Amino acid sequence: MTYRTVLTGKHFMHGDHACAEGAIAAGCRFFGGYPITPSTEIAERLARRLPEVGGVFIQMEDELGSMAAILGASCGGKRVMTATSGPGLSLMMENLGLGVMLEVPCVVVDVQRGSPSTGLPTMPGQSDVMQARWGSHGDYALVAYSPWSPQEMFDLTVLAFNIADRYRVPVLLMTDEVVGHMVERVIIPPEDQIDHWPRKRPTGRPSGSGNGSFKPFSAEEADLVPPMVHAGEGYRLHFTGLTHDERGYPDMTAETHQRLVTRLVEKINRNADQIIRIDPYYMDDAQIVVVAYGCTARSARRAVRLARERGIPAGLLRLVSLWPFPEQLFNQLAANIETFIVAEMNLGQMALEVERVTKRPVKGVFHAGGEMIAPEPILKAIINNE
Amino acid sequence: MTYRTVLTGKHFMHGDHACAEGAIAAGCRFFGGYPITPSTEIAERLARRLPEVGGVFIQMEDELGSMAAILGASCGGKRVMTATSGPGLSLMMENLGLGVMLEVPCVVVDVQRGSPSTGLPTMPGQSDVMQARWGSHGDYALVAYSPWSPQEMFDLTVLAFNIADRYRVPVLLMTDEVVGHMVERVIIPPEDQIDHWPRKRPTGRPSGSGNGSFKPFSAEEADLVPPMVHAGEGYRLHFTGLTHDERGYPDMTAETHQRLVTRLVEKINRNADQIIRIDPYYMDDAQIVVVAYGCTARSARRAVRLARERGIPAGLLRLVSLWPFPEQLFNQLAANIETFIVAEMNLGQMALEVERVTKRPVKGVFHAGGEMIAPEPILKAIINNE
Amino acid sequence: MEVYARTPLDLERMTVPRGQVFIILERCKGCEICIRFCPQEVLQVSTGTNAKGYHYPEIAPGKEDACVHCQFCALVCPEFAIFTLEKDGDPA
Amino acid sequence: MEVYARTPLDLERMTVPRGQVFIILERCKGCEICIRFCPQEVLQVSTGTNAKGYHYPEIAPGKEDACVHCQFCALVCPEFAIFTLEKDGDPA
Amino acid sequence: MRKEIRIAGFGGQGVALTGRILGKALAIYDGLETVMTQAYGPEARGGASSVNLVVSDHEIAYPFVQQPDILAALSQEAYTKFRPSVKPSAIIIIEQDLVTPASDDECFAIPATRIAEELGRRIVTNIVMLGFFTALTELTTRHSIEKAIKTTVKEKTIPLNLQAFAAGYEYALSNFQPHLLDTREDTGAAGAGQV
Amino acid sequence: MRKEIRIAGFGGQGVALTGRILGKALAIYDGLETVMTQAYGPEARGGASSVNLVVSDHEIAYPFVQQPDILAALSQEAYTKFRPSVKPSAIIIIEQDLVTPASDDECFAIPATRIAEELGRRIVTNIVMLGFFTALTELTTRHSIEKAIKTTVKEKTIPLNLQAFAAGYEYALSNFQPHLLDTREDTGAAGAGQV
Amino acid sequence: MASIQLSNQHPLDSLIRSDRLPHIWCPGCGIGIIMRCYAQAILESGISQEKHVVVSGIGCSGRVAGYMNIDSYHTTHGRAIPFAVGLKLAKPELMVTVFSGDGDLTAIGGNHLIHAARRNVDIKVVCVNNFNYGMTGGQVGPTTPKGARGTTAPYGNPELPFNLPYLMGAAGANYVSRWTTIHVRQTKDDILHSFNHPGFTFIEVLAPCPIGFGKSNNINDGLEEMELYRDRCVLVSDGDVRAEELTIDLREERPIYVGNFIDRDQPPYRPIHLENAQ
Amino acid sequence: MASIQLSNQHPLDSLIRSDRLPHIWCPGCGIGIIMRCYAQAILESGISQEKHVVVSGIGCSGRVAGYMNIDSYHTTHGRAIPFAVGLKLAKPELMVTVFSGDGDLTAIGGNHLIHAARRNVDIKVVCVNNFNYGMTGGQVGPTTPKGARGTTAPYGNPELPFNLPYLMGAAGANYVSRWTTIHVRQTKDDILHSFNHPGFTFIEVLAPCPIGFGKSNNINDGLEEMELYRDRCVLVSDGDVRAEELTIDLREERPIYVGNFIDRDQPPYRPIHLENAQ
Ligand SMILES: Cc1ncc(C[n+]2csc(CCOP(=O)(O)OP(=O)(O)O)c2C)c(N)n1
Ligand SMILES: Cc1ncc(C[n+]2csc(CCOP(=O)(O)OP(=O)(O)O)c2C)c(N)n1
Ligand code: SF4
Ligand code: SF4
Ligand code: SF4
Ligand code: SF4
Ligand code: SF4
Ligand code: SF4
Ligand SMILES: [Mg+2]
Ligand SMILES: [Mg+2]
Repeated sequence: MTYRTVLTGKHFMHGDHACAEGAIAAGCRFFGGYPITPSTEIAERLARRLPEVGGVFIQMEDELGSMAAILGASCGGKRVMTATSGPGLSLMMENLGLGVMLEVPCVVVDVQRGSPSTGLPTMPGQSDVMQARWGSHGDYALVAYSPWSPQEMFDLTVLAFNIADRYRVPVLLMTDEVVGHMVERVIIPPEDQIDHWPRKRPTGRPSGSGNGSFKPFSAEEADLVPPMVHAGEGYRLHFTGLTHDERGYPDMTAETHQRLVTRLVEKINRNADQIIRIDPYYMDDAQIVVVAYGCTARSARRAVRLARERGIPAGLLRLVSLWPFPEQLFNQLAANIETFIVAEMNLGQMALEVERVTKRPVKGVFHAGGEMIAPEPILKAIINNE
Repeated sequence: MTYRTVLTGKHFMHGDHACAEGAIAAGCRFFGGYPITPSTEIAERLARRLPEVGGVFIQMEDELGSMAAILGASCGGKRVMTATSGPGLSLMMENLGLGVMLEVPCVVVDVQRGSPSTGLPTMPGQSDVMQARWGSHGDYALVAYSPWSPQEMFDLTVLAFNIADRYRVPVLLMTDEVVGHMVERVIIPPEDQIDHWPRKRPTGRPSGSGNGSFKPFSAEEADLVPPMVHAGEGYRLHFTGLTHDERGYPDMTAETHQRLVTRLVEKINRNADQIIRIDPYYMDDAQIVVVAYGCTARSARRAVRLARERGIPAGLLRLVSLWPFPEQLFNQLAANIETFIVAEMNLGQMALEVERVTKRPVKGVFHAGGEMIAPEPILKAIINNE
Repeated sequence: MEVYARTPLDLERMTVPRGQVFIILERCKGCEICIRFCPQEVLQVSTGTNAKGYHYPEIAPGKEDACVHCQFCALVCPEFAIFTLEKDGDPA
Repeated sequence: MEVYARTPLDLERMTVPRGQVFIILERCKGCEICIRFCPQEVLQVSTGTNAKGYHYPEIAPGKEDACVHCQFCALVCPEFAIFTLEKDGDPA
Repeated sequence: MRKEIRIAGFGGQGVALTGRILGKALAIYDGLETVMTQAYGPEARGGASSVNLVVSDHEIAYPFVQQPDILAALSQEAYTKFRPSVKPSAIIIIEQDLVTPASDDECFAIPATRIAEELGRRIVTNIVMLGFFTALTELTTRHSIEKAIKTTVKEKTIPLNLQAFAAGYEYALSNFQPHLLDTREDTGAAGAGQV
Repeated sequence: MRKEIRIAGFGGQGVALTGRILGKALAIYDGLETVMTQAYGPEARGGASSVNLVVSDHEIAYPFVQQPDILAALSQEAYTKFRPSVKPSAIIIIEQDLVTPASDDECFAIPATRIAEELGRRIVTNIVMLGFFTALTELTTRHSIEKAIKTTVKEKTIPLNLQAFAAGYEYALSNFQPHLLDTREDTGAAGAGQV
Repeated sequence: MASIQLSNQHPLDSLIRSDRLPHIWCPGCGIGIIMRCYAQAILESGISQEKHVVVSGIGCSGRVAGYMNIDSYHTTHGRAIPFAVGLKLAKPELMVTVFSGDGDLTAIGGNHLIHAARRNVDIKVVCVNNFNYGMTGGQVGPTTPKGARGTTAPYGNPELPFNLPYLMGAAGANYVSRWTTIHVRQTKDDILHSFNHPGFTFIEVLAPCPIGFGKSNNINDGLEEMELYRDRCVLVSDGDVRAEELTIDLREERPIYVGNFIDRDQPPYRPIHLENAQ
Repeated sequence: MASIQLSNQHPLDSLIRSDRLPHIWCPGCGIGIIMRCYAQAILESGISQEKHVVVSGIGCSGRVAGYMNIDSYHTTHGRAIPFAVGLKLAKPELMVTVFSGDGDLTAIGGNHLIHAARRNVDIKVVCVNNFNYGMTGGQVGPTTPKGARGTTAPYGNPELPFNLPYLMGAAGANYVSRWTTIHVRQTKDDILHSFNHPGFTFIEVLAPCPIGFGKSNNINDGLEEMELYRDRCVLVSDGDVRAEELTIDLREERPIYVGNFIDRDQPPYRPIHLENAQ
């Protein structure tokens, strides 16, 4: 029996499964994970699928091990993924930072549930979005996307792999229990229509001598991304989580640290245009802008449509990417738009960013989690702020 | 031989040791930790001192265990502490969230070093301050102080214990390698002059029947803090990291979740006035406000003084507490002051908060870490922004 | 080595007490463990169900006095749903 | 059981080779392990120091031809600082 | 058009599979917007099982069922629990031998388990129910469901499942007036999903 | 007044203890602002050891030594490494038998190790040095240092330490002109710590 | 002649939070049986109910903390042991029992488990081994036999399981035994015994998880697994089984050894206190 | 007549990053000796230097990754093993060695250690056991003998240490031995042997840390600890030592048993691949 890699066609598919299929289609061939509701179905699907396509599925002993294992596998040249929820993401934070520091491409899925702590394991939340940005110690930058449907669970997973490889950075897929557990139509394109942006790889042959003659962390000015070398290719690379120079050697000076950390952050900021995805809806002439993402954006979209039906000039700016934050866009919007409403299933997290960047108070439609925010409270907020 | 609990008197003392002595003086009688530079001296001092005063010192197998152990010990009625640095703080995040959710008083010291990842283990940084706020999954609020001298390592440690007990919340002491490793004069007051705010405790006798008849999470409206019951007192309490009602029973509903999480956050916000500490310097008539904390505030103070000598109306707002953020204060300041300069040993973290709250762009004097920011660049920023 | 689990009870007949079986109906989840492991085969599956739809145990016909109050049913019930009390009155 | 560590070398005298000792001076940290564990006591602590101030090993007087190229010094040196090469020419 | 459907029973009745087949027919073969959701978690374990579908010819924002237009109850517990939540105009479908409806409740009943047993496999009760449901509601077509069955169940069980589907379908046609859905007016209050 | 002091040698010479005693004398008994810092970490291990003190009658903002006013070098390596960093006007103190200064370098030398050995314990070399330092610089007083010694070292070693201190102190008095610090003009460029 | 009598109270109700019953566990799940043993042991311990504390991690088994009518802490996944260590050392007069699942204690919590055993901290561990992660839906874990199926091992588990008594012995536990849910008297007696055995004690109890492990491995319900235990368990008397043979394979017709495996008298961990400390 | 000759290159320089020498380790530290054994084993392995990869955690011993002139990963504290597991499974043709310290591998990394052993993943672990955390300044750890001192145990360590060979055997390792820095030939041979022994192998090498453990425990320098090994080590031939006796106490006049303790032939972990997978 031969198995299909890309399940081209129309499916009525579970969000978590769509994520798993997106990974397979994107060429993910290593998954290391630890079960946790509501992400477990991703692992379960991959436990069935990866052996079919010659990939490796390993269930690790915990999330610490999962995160470390995918970094190792990525250094071996595979596209890699893990999936978890809030408590597991908290445990991945140290090695997520290692991934940033070593510039190891990987995709980490967080199917968010009601938090903090064990919270509401089977119910939705969106309250890990600031953790996605700040959860590991130190300054760093990474990329986070937030799908709002099973279709996007597929599409953004593919994108996540491409962005991870393109910029040598961990990419988070910040989804939620609603999207993860919902079944909806998912259209999987033919294999040759699935984007595949390969990792930038060194062009020269390894000299074989090692001893610092090769510089695995020397980046081009254009994109600040150094080509990625894998183990076993003869470069005699050294990767360390210590502050390191272009040779990868530890270099314990404030100057090298400043240079390295700045590059790691700038690498994302400078390429933000390529990374950021937004989905505007009735934004052309919007006077009131609703900002939302993930499952909440579904209700927000409905609310905006209803507002328009009532003649209220509302628009929806759906954040398909969360990080890096689209500062420029909000800057521009703030020039003309007075009212920003942020709807999110937390007590106001991305709202802080909107507030900061637009330099005006935002109205929040917040809920701590457990239940998707319905269209009504958002509509009400729109009406009240007209 | 009898040993002294409070080393009343003048000392020429190491910052980390002053923190340890602050803990002993505050009545800390349980320390569970795992060594990590530059916090290790806190553990080492306590390994010597706690056995002298009848306390428990245990070196755990890792930071996950350390954080869990101090929560357990606090539930046994002890004042408890752990100390770490960035990588360890990342590993504590999940159980820090449990501490918030269970409302277990504890003090967590982060002696910050150059980060991210392993970074610069022996050199200073201040780049975990956003992690302190957002590092664990979900919405929550906690308290963080930032000492700038060995004296404050003592004083703020005492305060941290008092605040932790008063509000049943984990308190972070976000210090840095410079302050932790510096030796300076520390004046330890007589034992009876050391504040001790006891935990709020239930007044009624336990009924002994259990079965939800007692409500360990029922909080007074005034401060939103429920009295703390300890194990072994006959209340038959139940503490769970799941969303729970006032009885402590799991209650998996969005309503209970909203109520609980909102109270946990509001508990800190509503009492912010009691918690926040700032140290103004030349602020009365300042036109240019420098915001800084920890070791960087030392240079900032010098810079402000030099600016004043040149007739520039600069002032320093030293953040002695970092979280909760003094929103109100900055709101007020923003009414009159145009220029805010934030100096911090990271790529701009608290600066984001200042920007958000003051609704104006701030000038940053940032450095990724490894070396304390000197007074000059701050002075330069003041001069340039005059 | 000794096979152990097969002889959980002291079945010597001399001073066998008698037991009355009690059930907390709404706790039962119909797992039938008590029924299968009663050494006296006192219990059987009921035809009726409780509010949750579970078939609880009932006394098998002809076994009304067969319970020896060994308590094994109570010990293996995962639901704290069944127990026995020693009956007053004459031993067998 | 057999005490093992005491006899790391095959010291039979018949075909003993001869060794020339080499040192990479600036790597040496003066731990004296090579000196103490040389079975032939070929080495001694120098009076001079390298740039870092460490006393490196030197050939003890009278031991100029005593090295049997057993390489133990090289094996135990933590610094990759000392090694021997087999000398050409006549065995002892 | 936006319709909310809830199918509920107990574990082992194949409720989830029924939802998947129905959803697939609607989403893939009828080209309608369709969302399926389920209750999760240990508290949802106690033997009960249900699926919820929202189907619409417009995009579906809020994906949850709040006031079903159609309730299919395969157990008494399901009926008792969910009956109160439906729209006044809702179609209530029940398993005749497992559910005793309130005396004043107008329900569409089918002895699906018995019919399945007659076909030799009790396990296809759900598919019998689905046939009944399809004919009765005409929410989707026989053709679409049959395609969905063929692409969902294990290959060798396809004939049995098609048979079961047909049995339920025929039962509806011979006992009831089909095409119910369009003849009913939705008079229910708008829930969150209705805005 | 702000003075920067660096004391450097190799591990085992008691450099850190010297810093602690001196710092304590200044901070506690003289009531001056005093900060001591040290280099940390594995890269700082290679046998070298140093302490840095900043002392001032005003509050000390920037705590690091950048251009020492006083350098005490107890090893050749320390001398070589740190000599270039001092102020032009700086006082350079060396261990006579362990350090060979540059030929044109004006240093204050004491055979501290030999003196310590004469007292019977090489281990108090650092305290001999401290006596020398104290007399020579008059940064602090004999009285303050003696108090600091008494409250810092183990009780039974106090007499020996005081003796060692005295020996170094006397050596300075009989060989050099004391009170050096005030007689020197600080002409160094302002480093970061100087602003 | 007596038919069954209805009651609304159970003799052990004072030990459990009866207001929360029925509990969340599936029909035929073995956790409740072990909890009953624990409740009974508390009752018989002669130690006041006030002094008993239970600490659990996350998992179906971890829910035990929520059902015991004593001071109870339901912590995070894998961290029950260090939490309990802190609690016990802070208040040594408490009798601290950790009651949790195989996944919680030996997968994510494995490090704390071996270190608490090494230190010989005086806590009592009851480990419900149902060969899988029940709570999250039947994934394989470190106790799942090689070849057995689970939702993350649809083609059979490629990993070897831990042999827990052997591992605990090697780590340093003072007392180690294994029972099953059919060994209700022995389990209760052993928990009771562990209360009186200072140091780190570890009692593994094999339990059916019909919804997780059972479903994937052709064990139809709790009852069937109970019968399997009855038929296959062999009691070990001291020393007659090699540690290696303790590995369990529920799918094969091999004996399952139960009994007490380690019984040592190492002094329990004591934090250092100097004499005359204040 | 020959005096010592100066050189600026060492025969093994192609195996190490000689541009980074002298390394950061203290005089008399044993890590360099073990690294030399590893370098030599690579040289003799017949496996191309390109295919050898070393993964380290954090600690003095963890710095080895930075000094080997092969592909090398210096990861986070305690996570070298799972990183190596990922790498090995992603690219099975690599020879992946984890070289790290006792603290890194058995304290914070203990869970990964036992699970990788249980799974029998084909990675080679070399554990430098210097009885303490050297890097952070001589704190006690899970290998510090009871009663020994450290900077976090000024009154003596109140904890019992792990007996690592025993623990590794119980966890499932395929091959386990112990040597010391005096056993340079055996260590090299054993590392070499482990390259050819599929599955999880664990070689513990006792090493002096004069600055950490030595200083606190009256062992004046590396040399003295080396002599202690020479005088006290006893080679174990198969089966003549009870697992319990493997516990090390450097302070007491007890034998230190060295040699090979576990030599099994369990098949190594293989992820599932379906036949005909694309
Ligand atoms: C950090 C973290 N990771 C994963 C989970 C998800 N999770 C909850 S319980 C559990 C497994 C429980 O297994 P076990 O301890 O064997 O308990 P059982 O349910 O089988 O009784 C997992 C993986 C979690 N809650 N937290
Ligand atoms: C998460 C984390 N916790 C703690 C540390 C601090 N730390 C660095 S190395 C080390 C111990 C190393 O001990 P070991 O592995 O035995 O290596 P050695 O230095 O003794 O060779 C510790 C605790 C760290 N870097 N990261
Ligand atoms: S007490 Fe014993 S004999 Fe009586 S019903 Fe229960 S199990 Fe049967
Ligand atoms: S053991 Fe308990 S739950 Fe199971 S059938 Fe008997 S009474 Fe009911
Ligand atoms: S090779 Fe052997 S004999 Fe020669 S110097 Fe080295 S240790 Fe001594
Ligand atoms: S073993 Fe190496 S470092 Fe030590 S003294 Fe000899 S050459 Fe120097
Ligand atoms: S899933 Fe398994 S362990 Fe959990 S309650 Fe159900 S049967 Fe018990
Ligand atoms: S501290 Fe110990 S382990 Fe680290 S380099 Fe020094 S001697 Fe070696
Ligand atoms: Mg389990
Ligand atoms: Mg070590």
